[in-house]
Amino acid sequence: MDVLHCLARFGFIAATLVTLAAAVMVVSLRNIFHCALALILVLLGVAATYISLKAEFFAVIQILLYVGAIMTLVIFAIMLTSKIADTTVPQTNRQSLVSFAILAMFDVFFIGSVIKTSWKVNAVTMAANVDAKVLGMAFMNEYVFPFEIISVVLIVALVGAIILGRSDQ
Amino acid sequence: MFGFGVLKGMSVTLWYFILSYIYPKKGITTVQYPEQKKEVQERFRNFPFLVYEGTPDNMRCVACDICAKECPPKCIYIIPEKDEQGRIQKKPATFDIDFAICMNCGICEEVCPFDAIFMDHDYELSEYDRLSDLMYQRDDLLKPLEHFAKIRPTDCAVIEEKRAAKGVKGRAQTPPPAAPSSAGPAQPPVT
Amino acid sequence: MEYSDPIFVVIKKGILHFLHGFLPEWTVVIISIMLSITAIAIFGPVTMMYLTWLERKVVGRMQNRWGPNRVGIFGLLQPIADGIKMLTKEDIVPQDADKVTHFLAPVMVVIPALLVFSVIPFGRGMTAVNLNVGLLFFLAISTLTTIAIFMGSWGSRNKFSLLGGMRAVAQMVSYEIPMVMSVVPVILATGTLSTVSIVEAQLGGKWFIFTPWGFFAAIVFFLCGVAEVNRTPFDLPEGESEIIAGFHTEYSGMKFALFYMAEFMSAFAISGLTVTLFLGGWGGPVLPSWAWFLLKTYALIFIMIWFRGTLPRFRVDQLMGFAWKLLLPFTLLNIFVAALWQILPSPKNLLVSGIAEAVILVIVFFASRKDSPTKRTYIFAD
Amino acid sequence: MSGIPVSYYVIFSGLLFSIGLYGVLVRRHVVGILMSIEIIINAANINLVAFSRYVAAKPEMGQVFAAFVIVLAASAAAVGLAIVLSVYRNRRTIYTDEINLLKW
Repeated sequence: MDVLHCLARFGFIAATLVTLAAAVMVVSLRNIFHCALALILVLLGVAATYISLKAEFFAVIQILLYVGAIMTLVIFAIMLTSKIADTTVPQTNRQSLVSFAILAMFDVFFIGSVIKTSWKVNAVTMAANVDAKVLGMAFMNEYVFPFEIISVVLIVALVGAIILGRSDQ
Repeated sequence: MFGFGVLKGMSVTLWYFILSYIYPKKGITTVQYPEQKKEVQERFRNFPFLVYEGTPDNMRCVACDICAKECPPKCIYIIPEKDEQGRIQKKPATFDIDFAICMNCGICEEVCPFDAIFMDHDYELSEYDRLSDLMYQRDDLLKPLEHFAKIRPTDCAVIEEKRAAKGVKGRAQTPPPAAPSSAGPAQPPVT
Repeated sequence: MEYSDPIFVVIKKGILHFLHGFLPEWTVVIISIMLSITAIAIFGPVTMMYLTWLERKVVGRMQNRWGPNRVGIFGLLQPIADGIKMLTKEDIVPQDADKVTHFLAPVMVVIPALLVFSVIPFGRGMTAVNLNVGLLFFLAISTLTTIAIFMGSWGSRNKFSLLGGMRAVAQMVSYEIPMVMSVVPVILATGTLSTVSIVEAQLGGKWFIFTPWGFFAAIVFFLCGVAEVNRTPFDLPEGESEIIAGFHTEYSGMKFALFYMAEFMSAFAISGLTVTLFLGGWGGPVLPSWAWFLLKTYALIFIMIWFRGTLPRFRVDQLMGFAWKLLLPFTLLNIFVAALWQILPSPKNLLVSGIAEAVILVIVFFASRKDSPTKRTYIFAD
Repeated sequence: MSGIPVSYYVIFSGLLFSIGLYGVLVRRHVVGILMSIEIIINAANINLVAFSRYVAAKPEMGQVFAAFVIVLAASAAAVGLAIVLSVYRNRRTIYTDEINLLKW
């Protein structure tokens, strides 16, 4: 079974690399529609990461909500707004070099500190099975108040979005 | 109302689906074309043909060029025959119809004063080359009078009766369904 | 009820047992996965090919025609002839098209259609992957089709394609919601998201379609499924009489065939999932389990084709109104009815939930009618 | 999965976060900025789920929070895109440096 573990690990690393490459494409491509497609790839890669963390339910929710709903919304908004395929318009402002340098420095320090830290791995949670039932119990018992709040927030946001997006009669 | 219209429509299609299995004669109305063919009606018209009586030499066409002039898409091309002295004979040497251009209007048949050109029933004329194969020459177009009598008996009887009444000599003397051996003399009609 | 393993499972087990004799364990695991994948990868396209044949046959019969009957006996080789024609056709890419997107879209549209087959229980023990979130997986993966269709429509650089793509996205997003909502009662009744467990909960004739909530939820789910795969009467994205061919206007040859394949495989998958959720899956007497599954699924596919042979296309406002004003409130209230069914004791719950269902149906129906657009008055047509 | 140490996930999410932050900083297109924000939110979510799996007291805690984050991201996207649409309708542009009405 060792080989299978190696394969799984290789698959995870490949998914990670693809996700990072797609993320770079999201921030660097000129055609905003291509950016949206790359973002879909990023979201699918993140879903793969969730699967490697044994959070299948969450991975599926990620695909259902992000790819199915939010990205559709984003693509609709892109379609409704502008000339998307016009590559002559510069898509970045003048801060690009500065921010790239700062963020690269941040990444170097961040990776260094993460590697140096020793993490205390909790063996109980490693083996625990978090399926839809456990999550549902958590939502309905311990976290029921934030759950209700968040649904109110969602409704408020949707009503606000409708009012904002409505064309003036 | 209440979606019952949908159910009604769906029951109709389901009924025809079942009918096509239990009683195909009524349930299926299509004709399996190359094997079965629908009878064409008598006044059906497709591309024209030239009539001869008896032998192919004995054609009714006198190369008067009226049909070529009247033809709306100008698909008929006629050169009259000439004898040794270069005098024009009352017979076409070349009679070409480009079936790629012909639009089956039947005007040539209408205007022909000699009842020499009629519309045919043959509709299976597809060819591989539209320039050469669909250009029908005089000899391709010639068909006996009996063919005309066979495909359009009513028209043929009326026309031949009229010709006989007008006293057109020669070619009209034989009744159409008769045998080709009793064809009239080979003299060209004087008109 | 006693079920023995279906023949396909026995064959697979035999192969694995044979290989286990001389191969290391990890290769056997990989080969086991590969066998399932291969089975699906063969089953999907073959299903698609014969669904095209079936559709043409059935619609032909409904329209007083024979349907294909030239190639082979009963026209059974017609799909192969079509395939050869598709493969040898010229592949046309518009000059201004977004080449990458245009190329990727047909590929992307087939992937989810094949992926969803992995969680459908074709028979006892014949599920490729028994995910414990199988149902959600199905719903999530089938939303990827939207993106692929939009990629194709945008990449074609054609206004009709774009219109078709926009219509497709709007329609799919709208029908996604009542679809998920109509599934919720089933999850409520079974307490699981795994398709295999849902089928096992319905064994012994306790099909959910025989309950008041299940009957209507099945209808809603099936209708939404038909809308999801863009078939008549919901085929606005490819409405031939309005926008040429919609999102696949600019596709020819094999790329077009891939779009077609995705549509038919999704149609099969949706029928299969309806069977799984409401019609007892592979459960049934006498016949082997996979035969029952295929029988029920093809019955639903026949209904889809029957729709196509009968119904005209929706208007856009009718389409959206149907989803948002009729189906969505009805499915939301249907969840309450299913909860009533769950908490009440057995003989009483049929009566109570049946009455509740009828009341809800009437209320929702009339409420949605009142808001429906007034009849058009034609100013110049009179 | 037991073979993958938690630092992999943390580094991955850190890189994803910095890429998203770069996008927020340099993008001119408003929808591009929104998409970069989505990347940042996803990076945070990976961290939540990974830590809840590896080091948290309860395994479902991080996933619950990640679900809340997804809902918030959805509302943010809805409101943000509605704002983008109304801004585009009024100003005919969606480039951030051209929307300078409130700038002095």
